[in-house]
Amino acid sequence: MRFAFSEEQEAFRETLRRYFEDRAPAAEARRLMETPEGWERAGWARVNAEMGLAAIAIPEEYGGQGFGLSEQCVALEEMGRALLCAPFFATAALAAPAIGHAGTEAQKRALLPGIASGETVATLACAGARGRWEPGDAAVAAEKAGAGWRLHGVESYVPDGHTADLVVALARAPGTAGEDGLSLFVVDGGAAGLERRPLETVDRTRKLARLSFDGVEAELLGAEGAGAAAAEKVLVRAAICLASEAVGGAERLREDAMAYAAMRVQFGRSVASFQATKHKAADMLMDVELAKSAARYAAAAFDEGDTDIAAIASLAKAGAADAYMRVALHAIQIHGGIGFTWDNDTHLWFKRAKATEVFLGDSNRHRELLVANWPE
Amino acid sequence: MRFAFSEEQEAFRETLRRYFEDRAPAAEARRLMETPEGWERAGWARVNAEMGLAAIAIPEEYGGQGFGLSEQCVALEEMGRALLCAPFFATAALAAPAIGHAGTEAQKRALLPGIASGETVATLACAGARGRWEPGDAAVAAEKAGAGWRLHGVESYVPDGHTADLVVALARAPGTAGEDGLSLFVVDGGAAGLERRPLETVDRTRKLARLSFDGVEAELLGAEGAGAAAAEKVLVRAAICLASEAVGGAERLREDAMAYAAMRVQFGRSVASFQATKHKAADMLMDVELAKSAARYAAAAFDEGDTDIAAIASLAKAGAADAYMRVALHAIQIHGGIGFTWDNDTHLWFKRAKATEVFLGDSNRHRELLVANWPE
Amino acid sequence: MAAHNEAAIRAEARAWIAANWDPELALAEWRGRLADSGWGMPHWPVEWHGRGLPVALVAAVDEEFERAGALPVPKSGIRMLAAATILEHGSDMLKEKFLRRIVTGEDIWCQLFSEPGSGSDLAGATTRAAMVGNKWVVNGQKVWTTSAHKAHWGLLLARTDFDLPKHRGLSYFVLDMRQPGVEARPLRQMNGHASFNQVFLTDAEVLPEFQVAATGDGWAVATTTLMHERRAADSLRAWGRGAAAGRAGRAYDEERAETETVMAPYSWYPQRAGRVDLAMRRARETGAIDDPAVRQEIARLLVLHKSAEWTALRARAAQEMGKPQGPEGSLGKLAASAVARLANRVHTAISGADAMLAGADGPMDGTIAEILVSTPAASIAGGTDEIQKNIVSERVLGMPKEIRLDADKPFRDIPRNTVA
Amino acid sequence: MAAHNEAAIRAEARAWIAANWDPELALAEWRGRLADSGWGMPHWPVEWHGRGLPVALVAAVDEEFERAGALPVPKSGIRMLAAATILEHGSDMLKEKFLRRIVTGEDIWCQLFSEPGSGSDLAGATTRAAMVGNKWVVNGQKVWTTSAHKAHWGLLLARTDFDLPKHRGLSYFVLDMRQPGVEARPLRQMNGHASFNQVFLTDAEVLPEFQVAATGDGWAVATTTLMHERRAADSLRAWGRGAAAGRAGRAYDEERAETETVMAPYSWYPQRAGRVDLAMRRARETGAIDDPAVRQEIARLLVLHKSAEWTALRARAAQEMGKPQGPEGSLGKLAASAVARLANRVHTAISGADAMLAGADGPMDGTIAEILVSTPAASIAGGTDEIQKNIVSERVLGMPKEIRLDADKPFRDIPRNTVA
Repeated sequence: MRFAFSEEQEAFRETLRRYFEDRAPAAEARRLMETPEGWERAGWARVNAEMGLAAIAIPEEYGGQGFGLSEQCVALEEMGRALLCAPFFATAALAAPAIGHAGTEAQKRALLPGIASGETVATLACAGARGRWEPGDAAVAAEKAGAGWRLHGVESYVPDGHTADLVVALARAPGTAGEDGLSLFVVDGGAAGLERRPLETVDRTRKLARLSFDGVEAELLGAEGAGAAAAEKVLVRAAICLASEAVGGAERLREDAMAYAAMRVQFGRSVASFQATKHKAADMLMDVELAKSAARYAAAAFDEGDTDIAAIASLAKAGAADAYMRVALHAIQIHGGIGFTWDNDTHLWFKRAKATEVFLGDSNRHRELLVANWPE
Repeated sequence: MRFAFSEEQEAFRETLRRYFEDRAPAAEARRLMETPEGWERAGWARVNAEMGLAAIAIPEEYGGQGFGLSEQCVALEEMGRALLCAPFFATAALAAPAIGHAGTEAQKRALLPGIASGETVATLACAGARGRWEPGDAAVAAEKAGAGWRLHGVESYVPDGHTADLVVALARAPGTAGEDGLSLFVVDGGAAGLERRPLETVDRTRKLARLSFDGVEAELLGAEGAGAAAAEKVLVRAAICLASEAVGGAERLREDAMAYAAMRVQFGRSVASFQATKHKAADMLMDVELAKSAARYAAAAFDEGDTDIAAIASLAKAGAADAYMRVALHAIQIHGGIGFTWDNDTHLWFKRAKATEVFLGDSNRHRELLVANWPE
Repeated sequence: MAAHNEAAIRAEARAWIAANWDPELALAEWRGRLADSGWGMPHWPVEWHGRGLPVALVAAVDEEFERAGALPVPKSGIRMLAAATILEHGSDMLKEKFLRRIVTGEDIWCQLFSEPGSGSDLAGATTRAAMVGNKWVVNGQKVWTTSAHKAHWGLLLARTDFDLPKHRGLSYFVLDMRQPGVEARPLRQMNGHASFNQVFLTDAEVLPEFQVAATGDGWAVATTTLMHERRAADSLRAWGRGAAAGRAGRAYDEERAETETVMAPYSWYPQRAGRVDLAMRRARETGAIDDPAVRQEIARLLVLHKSAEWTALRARAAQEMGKPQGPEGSLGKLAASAVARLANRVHTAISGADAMLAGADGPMDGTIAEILVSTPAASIAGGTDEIQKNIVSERVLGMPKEIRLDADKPFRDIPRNTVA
Repeated sequence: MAAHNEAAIRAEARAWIAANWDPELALAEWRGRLADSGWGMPHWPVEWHGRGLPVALVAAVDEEFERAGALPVPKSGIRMLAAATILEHGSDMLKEKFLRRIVTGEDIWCQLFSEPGSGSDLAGATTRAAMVGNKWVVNGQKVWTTSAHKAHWGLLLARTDFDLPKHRGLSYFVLDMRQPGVEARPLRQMNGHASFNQVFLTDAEVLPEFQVAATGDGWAVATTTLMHERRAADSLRAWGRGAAAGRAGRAYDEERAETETVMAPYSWYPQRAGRVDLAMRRARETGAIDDPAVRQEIARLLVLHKSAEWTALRARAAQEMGKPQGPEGSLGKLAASAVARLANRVHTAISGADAMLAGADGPMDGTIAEILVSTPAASIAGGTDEIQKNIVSERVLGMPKEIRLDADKPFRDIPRNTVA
């Protein structure tokens, strides 16, 4: 039964919602999005101390809480709802799973506890040359250098890439092609030869960076040549995370638009009394609830080791990204001119929805993956 | 100026509309669609005697009226509006242009006058093996037999194929492939070895047939090997014809739906007073008017010899076919349960819209052609 | 009985089934036993062919029947709407006359609510019932009536007072369909099927004791019928694959035959829903799967379809966990209509020119053509998308109701449709 | 003059231009000549800086100016709305004071209609104008005002009576923007631009002679302004590529400078419309053209865009042939909004991950990003899609008007928005 949320999960959701309502209002997102980092060490430390966010899905033996993706996605729905400005996605949805899946026992023991505690902020660089998050596109070359490795090349669209303490990067061994010869590496955020340029983004609440590797010292993460498979698995999982975050954001937009329509009058009538508004509201509800079902189903399926998880994850991501954008457009429309102003909060979520359309691969690509991986 | 309809054109449109309202009401379509032929010699003869429909776009030297595609499309809009059950499309939009474009002077003199007068009902068989109307797909083989030719193979989806006096068929010379080795041929509808099986169709108001050629005697139409280019040109022109017919049908559906909504009351209010109905009405109007502009622009562009006509025709066809279906769905929806009944006329046009979606190639294909042929 | 112990109930049921069930029984005989013992409708009152069990325990009893392969009473169809309505509002005489026969399934029932002049607006019924001498005399026209031509009894909503506001002038009757004043004509749909009837009532007669509840209370009674309708519609789909499936024995054979008759008018319902199950298969068979544009459309359909399916699962899970019904529960119909609309497009794209062909010439012997001309009903039947969106926005989201101009006026002063 | 002979008018114009035009003139000086001769606004009355020509002949005069390279009076912008309104409803004193200055373009004007509390519902204005002593004293808040911070004069719609129904309690004023009671604050939009202002009116003063038409006639006057607004908006796009383009000479230089200032707030309008012109080019440059799914989306955009463009052509053709305006004329705004929405999707699909990047890091130096965050305004600005669809269905299709609850009641009894 993939929708049997336990009392604990529901309680966790409630706690987080109240917590973010209190600690991460839109005003806080507006403050942080104007900083070059986009988040603050102090706040990130506090949210982890108080809520243990980064630790949720990390096994207990590595200092985590040992929960599954379902629990992490409860948190992601709430973060998407609050538009929390924090390096959570990069650290807990991308880097930690990569280390957990690909790393050696020793590497997990060395790296995961710091991530779980929130001390180590990490990210994953694997968008590839075309920005399609296809491992075969890996844009960084790895060359053996004595006992270690050195990386050369450029990776872009790296979330929190300019502020991460630790960068997991996918790189290719010389003379290999396609999915062969790819490995994951761990690089220190401050390593020599690593240039990290923050990028100007449409969605200012999640910063992206361009990382140039110029002979940067790197540690092989896990087995050599196992990078493609590992990255695939991590990206499938991350697609479900992004879908969950989108569902939370879309629901917030839907609720705010409803609240606005209810208090706004036009031609002497509540805006909510116009059938056009009512039918938009029904469409938005359908978009949010269907996307929510898919995202939650996908998370549970992942936790149960469903063999069709690749298809299910792409379904959830494409569905949630498209729903998020449709809801965001309706939300602006229902607000009217006000909804197009900077001071109204709607655009903050609209821009996150815009980024969600293409981050980790756009809907066209995920629909292709869905059909390609469809069991029947 | 591609929208400067002359007084004559407008008068012609008005005359035809009144004529069809009087002679071709829906009841007449219902009667004819239940016959195996789908049309009647007598009626076809009368409409040509009184309106000269088949002759419109045939040059005067071949017994026609010598008008252009724009004038023929005025007639097609009105026929689509009336859902006229007649072999017009097969004869005047497919076969006649094929003969006019590919035939030798002698062949035009021999064949076109009979078509112009309405005595000869003709059609074109070139849907190809995959039913995509791509000349390269030609499914009939042509072999030299003494002075003449013999055809072997099967062509399907041939409009009025089982009732036509004359069949123009695209066929391939042995050992050729792609667009090479294709020629157009003229076959007598009653020729020996030609098996013509009427097909059961979703749209009963335009019959289709499957033609099996078993060594059928055929006359080469024009030059050998020029079939692909000729068929291309004829199909581009036919796409504009179909778009025009669709525009007329869509407008009829729109107007009938509006009339129904205006006289129907629900919850003590006119159905037309609900904002959902009003906004549907605006959407339908936009669909119809935009498709109308594209179809009329395309017809004028064809008459002016616009070099981008292939792209423009595909644009008009895809636009009109999609608009027709959207309008048909809205029309049924506005009628409610009544609109789903057999006795209500809406489904007659809905089914024509359904056939229009795929006849001469579906919208996905025409969108591909549009981009492929786009000038910029 | 005071407390109901599930284990005890199961044991009781098992024992009774062991003592009474025999697949070689005539179906009528077996259902007779179910009616007399109360095991057929265990949640009905003891005095009316039930055992007074709480609804929560019915599932347990059903499981015992299933385990034993014993045929349950079909819990669906109009007859069950009749039972629910009569149980709640009917006189003892009506209960006496009908409830047992409903359990045994001797009679066919139909519902006479919708009228040509009032589509989604059931309370706008204009069929008139007037007391003439000592009988109600009914005149008017009903529509969208399933099995009216075969029915023995009809659940009739008629107007007994045109001077009261629309919801207050209605009354509810059980109409004898086998009388001269009742004429049922088949109503053909655009897909060629005739699943419904029009019913013409001309001086049709109803004895006073066949009225359900008091004059003017018709709308309240009709609401009860409608409440049960959705549930019935759901279980209807289940009916086909019932306990009888693939089993040998007289009772099984007789129920299979009955099921076939009952299900016949609904043979096109799967096509109306769009047959998403066929999409990938057809795409592979036709080679359309190689067309990237078609793949995109198929994927869109799968996203919508599975998300809707999972939303239904989520609603059921919440229900089973005893949580308050969330919004996800009210979207099924709208989602189904969106799926059907998209499925039509997908099957058209997959079939290409073949989408023009029907019957034996059409893909899958006409099944695809039936999809193409049936899905438009998905956004109309059982409440149009527009009505559904109003309901969702008003009841789920608490938005203002549509402005109505017909609530308080005398019905005769409200503009209404004239039907040819 | 009685009959107007086009050839004669052209000759007259040519002669006057030859005698007066000199590209080295100061712009103000040249426009002064246009105002005094009446050749600047030839369709205006002779007594008010015009020549009383029929509107039909204005095009001919414009052509003569074009041929000679002589700068015409910019026929757009709020100042022309002011002129049209004052000409139709203003007193001679107002005409005397303003019309010449409008032709010469000495003043900047702004429009004070919209309010935070009444978006599409202009007649719902709550800004209050009360006669205190011998002056009107205005208090309230206006919004969506272009150039308010630079304007000398504002066209003000304010409520002078809260006891009359909403459309009857309004009056119209020309407000001096350079006074202590008027504060203009920039209103930043989600795309970062601040094309508009909010205007706070705190005991702002208007002398009685600056009222346009009688107290209570404000809505009628505002309607005149609004009628001319659409036309102005259209020609505004033309303003940029004016006669001055690429020519040397003092007058040209001065107009170019003026144009730049006037057009500055509108630099993002092309992006708001979706920049369809970039789609194919970008698709080829990025290689997205090789993706069949993207090709489908581009094709859908081209179908919609060209069909809309040709619909506008068709409307103009009908107009030029003197035919009655058909429905095609009223769909431009709705079509443009559909194009913009689709274009946003297409540019996103073409740009892929780059769609996340803005400014110098974004495709085309941020132009694509500006499209992505600007198109939502296309379905709102100048009347939302919902309002447009109401207008089309009511005025073009003759469907019933929305039920209004605010038509006849005293304005103070109508529910309205409270603005923080």
